[in-house]
Amino acid sequence: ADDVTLQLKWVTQAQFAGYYVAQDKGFYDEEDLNVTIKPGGPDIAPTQVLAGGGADVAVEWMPAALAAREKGLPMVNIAQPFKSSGMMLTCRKDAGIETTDDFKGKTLGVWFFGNEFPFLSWMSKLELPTEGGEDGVTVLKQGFNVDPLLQNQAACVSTMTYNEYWQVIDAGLTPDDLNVFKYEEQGVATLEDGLYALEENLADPAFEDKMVRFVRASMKGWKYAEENPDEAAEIVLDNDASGAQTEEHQKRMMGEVAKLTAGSNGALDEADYERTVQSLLSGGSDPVITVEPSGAWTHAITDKALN
Amino acid sequence: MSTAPVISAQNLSLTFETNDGPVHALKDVSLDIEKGDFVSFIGPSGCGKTTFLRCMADLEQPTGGEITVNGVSAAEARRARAYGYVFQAAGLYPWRTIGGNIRLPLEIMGYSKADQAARVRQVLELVELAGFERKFPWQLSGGMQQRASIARALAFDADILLMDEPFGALDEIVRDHLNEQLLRLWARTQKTIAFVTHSIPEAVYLSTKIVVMSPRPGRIADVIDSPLPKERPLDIRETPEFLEIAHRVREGLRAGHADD
Amino acid sequence: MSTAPVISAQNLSLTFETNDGPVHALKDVSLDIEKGDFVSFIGPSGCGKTTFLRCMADLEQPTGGEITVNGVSAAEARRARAYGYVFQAAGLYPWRTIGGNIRLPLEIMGYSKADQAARVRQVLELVELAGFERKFPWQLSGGMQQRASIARALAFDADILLMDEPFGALDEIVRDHLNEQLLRLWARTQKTIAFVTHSIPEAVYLSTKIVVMSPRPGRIADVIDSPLPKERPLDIRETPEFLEIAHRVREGLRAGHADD
Amino acid sequence: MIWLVFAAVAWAFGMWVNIRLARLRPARWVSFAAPLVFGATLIAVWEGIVRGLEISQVLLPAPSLIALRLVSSLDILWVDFVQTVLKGALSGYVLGCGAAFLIAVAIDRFPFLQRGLLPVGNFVAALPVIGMAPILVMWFGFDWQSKAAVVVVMVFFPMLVNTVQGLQATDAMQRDLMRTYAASYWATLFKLRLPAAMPFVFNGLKIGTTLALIGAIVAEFFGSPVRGMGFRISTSVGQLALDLVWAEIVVAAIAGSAFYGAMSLFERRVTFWHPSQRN
Amino acid sequence: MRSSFLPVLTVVGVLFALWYAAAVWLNADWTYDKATRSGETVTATSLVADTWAQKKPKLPAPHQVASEIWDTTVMKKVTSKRSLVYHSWITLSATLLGFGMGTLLGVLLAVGIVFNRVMDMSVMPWVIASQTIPILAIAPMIIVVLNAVGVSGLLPKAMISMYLSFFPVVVGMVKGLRSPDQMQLDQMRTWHASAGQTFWKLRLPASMPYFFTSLKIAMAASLVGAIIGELPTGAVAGLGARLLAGSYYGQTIQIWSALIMAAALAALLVGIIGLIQRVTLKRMGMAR
Ligand SMILES: Nc1ncnc2c1ncn2[C@@H]1O[C@H](COP(=O)(O)OP(=O)(O)OP(=O)(O)O)[C@@H](O)[C@H]1O
Ligand SMILES: Nc1ncnc2c1ncn2[C@@H]1O[C@H](COP(=O)(O)OP(=O)(O)OP(=O)(O)O)[C@@H](O)[C@H]1O
Ligand SMILES: Cc1ncc(C[n+]2csc(CCO)c2C)c(N)n1
Ligand SMILES: [Mg+2]
Ligand SMILES: [Mg+2]
Repeated sequence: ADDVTLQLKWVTQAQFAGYYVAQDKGFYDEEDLNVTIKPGGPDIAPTQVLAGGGADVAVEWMPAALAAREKGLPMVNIAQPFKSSGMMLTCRKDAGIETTDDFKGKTLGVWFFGNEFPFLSWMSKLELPTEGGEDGVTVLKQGFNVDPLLQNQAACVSTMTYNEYWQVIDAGLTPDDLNVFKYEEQGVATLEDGLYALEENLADPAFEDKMVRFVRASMKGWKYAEENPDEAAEIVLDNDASGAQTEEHQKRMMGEVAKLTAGSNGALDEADYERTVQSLLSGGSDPVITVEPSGAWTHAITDKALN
Repeated sequence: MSTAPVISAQNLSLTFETNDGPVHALKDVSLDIEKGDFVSFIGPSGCGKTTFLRCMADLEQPTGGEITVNGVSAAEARRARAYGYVFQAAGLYPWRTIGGNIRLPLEIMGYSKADQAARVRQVLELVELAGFERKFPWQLSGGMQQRASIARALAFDADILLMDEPFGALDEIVRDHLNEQLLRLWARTQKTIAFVTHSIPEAVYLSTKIVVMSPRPGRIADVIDSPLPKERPLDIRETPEFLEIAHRVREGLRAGHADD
Repeated sequence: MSTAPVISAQNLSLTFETNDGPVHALKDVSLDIEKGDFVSFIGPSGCGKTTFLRCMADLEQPTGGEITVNGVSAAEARRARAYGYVFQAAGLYPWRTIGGNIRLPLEIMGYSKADQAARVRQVLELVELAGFERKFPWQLSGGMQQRASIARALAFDADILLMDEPFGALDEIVRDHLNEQLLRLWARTQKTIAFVTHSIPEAVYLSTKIVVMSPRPGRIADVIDSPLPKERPLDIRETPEFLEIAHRVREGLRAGHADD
Repeated sequence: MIWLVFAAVAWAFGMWVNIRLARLRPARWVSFAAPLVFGATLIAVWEGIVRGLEISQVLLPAPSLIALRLVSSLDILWVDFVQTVLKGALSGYVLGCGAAFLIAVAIDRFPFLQRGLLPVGNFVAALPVIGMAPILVMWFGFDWQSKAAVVVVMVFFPMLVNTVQGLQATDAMQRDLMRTYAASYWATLFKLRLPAAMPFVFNGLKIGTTLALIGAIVAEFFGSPVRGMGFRISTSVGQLALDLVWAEIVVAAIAGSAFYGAMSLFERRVTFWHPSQRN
Repeated sequence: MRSSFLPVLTVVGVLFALWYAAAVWLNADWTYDKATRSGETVTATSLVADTWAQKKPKLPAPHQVASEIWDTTVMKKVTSKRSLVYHSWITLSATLLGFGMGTLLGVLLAVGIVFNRVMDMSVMPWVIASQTIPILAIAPMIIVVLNAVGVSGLLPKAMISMYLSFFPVVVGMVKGLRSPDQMQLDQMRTWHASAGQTFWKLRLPASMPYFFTSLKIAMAASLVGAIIGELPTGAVAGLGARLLAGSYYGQTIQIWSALIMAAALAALLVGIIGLIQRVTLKRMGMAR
């Protein structure tokens, strides 16, 4: 069997159910692959792991991938299981936020570590400076959780539809107490969890073939997970070595994730790609990427995998 | 005398517990020291002289018997700062200059700044260390360190002086000089002095009472009351009375050694 | 004598730099010590005796002049383990028992285990500390510690012995005993001994040569060759020759002090 | 290949220079030059190896690139320095060392505390600070206060252990002397125990300097305003701007070394009498 | 030993009282926050009851932590991924390995620094500089690089532990090895003891009080290192992973139980060193 190492963007959770299902259900075995799944974490940059040769393929968000590409790391999107974005800004009503106009002068929690790009381009679209002050917004580097919102340290925090939002709810705030702004609805959605490999590796036909089989099996996993969300969540729980995840949360997450993967067969939608690139290029004075990338994606793998 | 003894030990015993069995340092020692006495302790090495002095100073707890100082317990006397103590080793604090070391008890006892300076100057002269005030202990010779530690004990006013071989590391001339000075101080201030020495002439020259100790377990072999007058020029040491007492002390010591 | 001197100092000087100015510890000291000599150094406290001994032992670097030991530099002699040194303070290692402390140089010099044990036993007896082998230093009296440190220097075979006031903290009887033992050892082994003391009788009793030093800057005031025979019973100390030499030493010392 | 040879030659040359330096008479300039030469050697070797083995710049940038970045980003680095070092690390260091010192003295004072508080104190102080960091950020907010709190927790234990040990470092005769003066507790403390404890206390203070810096930086990983060295480092790793990451690390190293050096100088002045300082 | 029972109990008692009080104080905000949104009024008893029983409190009450620890230690099989014992063991093994390596490295460096002037002058400043590098920043890189060359599992974590623990050992041991006084060194000179002999028979024994103090700090640092090392390994297992996961999901009770567990581990390890210290120093005659 051929060895493939997959680097996830975050810890083991239903966000990556497709891969765990493919592993567990033997889809990778069927393709004669021996896949190692490495969970990520707060300080793991999948791009860096890829560069260091620690993984063959990584799950990454497109803004980070394109930024890395501009830094000279030739990452290529070989598949895009997530069709839509799950990012949103969750705000407290009692902090006085009803519309995006109310952001002015407020404190907003944002994820950094390569995840800040969509937020920055959104703010530049709203023409809100992020240096604080009366006319702008004060940005907090949000930690791992939604505490700043619960502790009233920020008016809004970044959440994912499938994860942090539910932590806010679990903590005791009700949807009525909150206003959410989905990036998807604000027209600033960027592509999230895609599969990336290094250009030079893809030049090798044997590697390409491996990726084809990998993507095929992974997509099979995703579709299985969409249809059997509870079973998928169980599989994820079985694979969580930290023993910290709860069944309730993972099942709910699987349900939400399924909504995001629903529209994708694995192949990258060129229109989505364009929208992401434009949004990143327009990042005001300090755009995430400065030139239109080329060769940042390929259909070669998905074309072969899906036929 | 009509007054109560300044130091009074009754059947004092002290046993150290060590890793290989108990060591009897003192056994049934009884002794009275009157006010104004100058008592020398002499005895073979390891016989318990230091231990006895430490009991008087409340630095060691006797395991038997009783000791009173100034009519109260040794502990109370210590808290009343009844005595000055010169240790067998100099024991100067390395982070203080010689002057600073001598000033130490004065600071603790709350003497005024001016008084401190005057006293430090005075005792430094007494022990012939003027000019070394600002040196650190490790910059002094062994004998000079010893003198500094004597100066430290003399700097403040205590009625009792406990001195553990203070002049051991000094040459004869300095020693003679300090002997004279000590006698003069004693005559002037009416202090009560307990003095450990290994020198028989020194013991005889200085004391009104000589306590000869014998070793293991430390006991008192002989107590000799000196018939010498209070006024003692250095050449008293050639008189027959002097030599006779010295002889008696030597005999006492020898007997103690034979015991061994 | 025809042989070269064992220790030879030529115009030796040593100045310490301290926080408040230089201290001249030795100045232009010249001295030859022949093989088999027993040389005593006597002089007021702080005159540079210890410093001189330390120069011989290569523990201090002279700032002027020259010193040779066994015909080679002091450093080379030290490396050849030419001497045993008894320090002015006992300086026993607190983590080793008395036996362990005495064994220390033997271990370092690679004596066999059996030899070590035999020598430790032997020197402990010599200094009358048999039975204290397994005690720790702080469980011993001051004099006993001093004796242990003498034993440590005698435990191994060195042709030269450098002793800095070894008997300062001992009573007369033990001191007499050790004086005798030391003389016997010296006669038996033909060691060369440099010996610092403050006791004039001790210096006269022991030495073939007495060096009287005067203080600041340390210089040699007098060198007295003793006419006493090698065989010296203790009562030689009452003979007129003895008293005469003692007198000369005393005069030399007094002169030095007057200088001060 | 050329670069690898360069690295080897640089290494050999640096070592040679330092051995020569060490043989010189000790002088102030030598004690400055030696570490500089050593450092320069390390940097040359690093440059040689990175270029020689063609290590990707997103893994380990060459020193020359880091230097360039350092110079061009001075403004950012300064802002971060103020936030992290001056506000976070320094205030936490003072508070943490001060508290540990006082508690150590209290522990030493009351046998009851010594028996009761020391075990418990050891336990509490052994809480891994990393775990404390998110909690402290939650309690003290995002700004430098929470970073200072993390630093307090971090420097506390080394300081406590060292001070307690130091306060017990007097010898029996020194203590007896104080007894003969019937010195009060405070007199004994100030005139004997504290001076004697100083060598140990400075051990704690010195170890604390580097811990304070690490603590302040690490705490920023768990939430921070958009400035600070820890913020910049974690953000830049995510952006693969490794040159900026290393520029921050260089600043941290310089700041930490200066901090440590200042403490050492201070130590030299206070504990000049200790054998380890007299050589 | 028995005499410390009452004092410890008292201190622990006071601590718990403070803890409960702090829990009320810190968690009250949220209680009021909830109440205002639902329009309830808060009484004193309901405040206390609520602040001691929140699901995600700012500061969990001791009994909440205790029951979580009980559930995750005694009530779970030790091989279970949900057992704290299992995670403690993973962290412990990395800690001990790193502590061993760190102590060794620290002692070796200290010996080099004390005996070799070249090392003293050139290495020490860089040892210090090395400690100012924020380890959490380069830990992921270390792990990535080591992973790339095929080293994974225990060793990368242990190396981070080593990196943090060797420093206290160097600082303490340099001081300790230099603590013999001039006379003791002079004695060694008179016997022309070799550098090795001076080391084994004088410097090393004299440094023992410093050594043990350093070891205690190094052990605590080593545990921190192991936990840091567990964060970027993908939060797979170990107390660090528990902390992280708890933190990520805002599970303060879980964080605290992992913290308490880690502290217990550290206290245990430090305690063992203290015990060894006491026995050793006593046997060396240095404890009076
Ligand atoms: N390390 C030092 N630094 C500065 N001065 C010193 C040092 N060691 C000794 N001295 C000075 O050198 C002089 C001679 O000292 P030395 O120890 O040789 O005297 P000594 O003759 O042995 O005296 P004693 O009989 O009191 O032991 C003294 O004045 C002393 O202050
Ligand atoms: N802390 C201790 N632990 C155990 N034994 C001790 C301790 N202190 C003293 N001793 C023992 O007690 C006995 C008496 O000691 P002490 O110091 O009183 O003698 P000394 O008469 O002062 O002798 P020296 O003239 O040699 O100073 C000695 O045998 C000694 O070994
Ligand atoms: C330091 C840090 N960086 C980024 C994220 C955000 N993040 C990265 S992947 C992902 C998907 C998770 O559900 C999220 C939210 C975070 N939380 N903490
Ligand atoms: Mg004594
Ligand atoms: Mg001397």
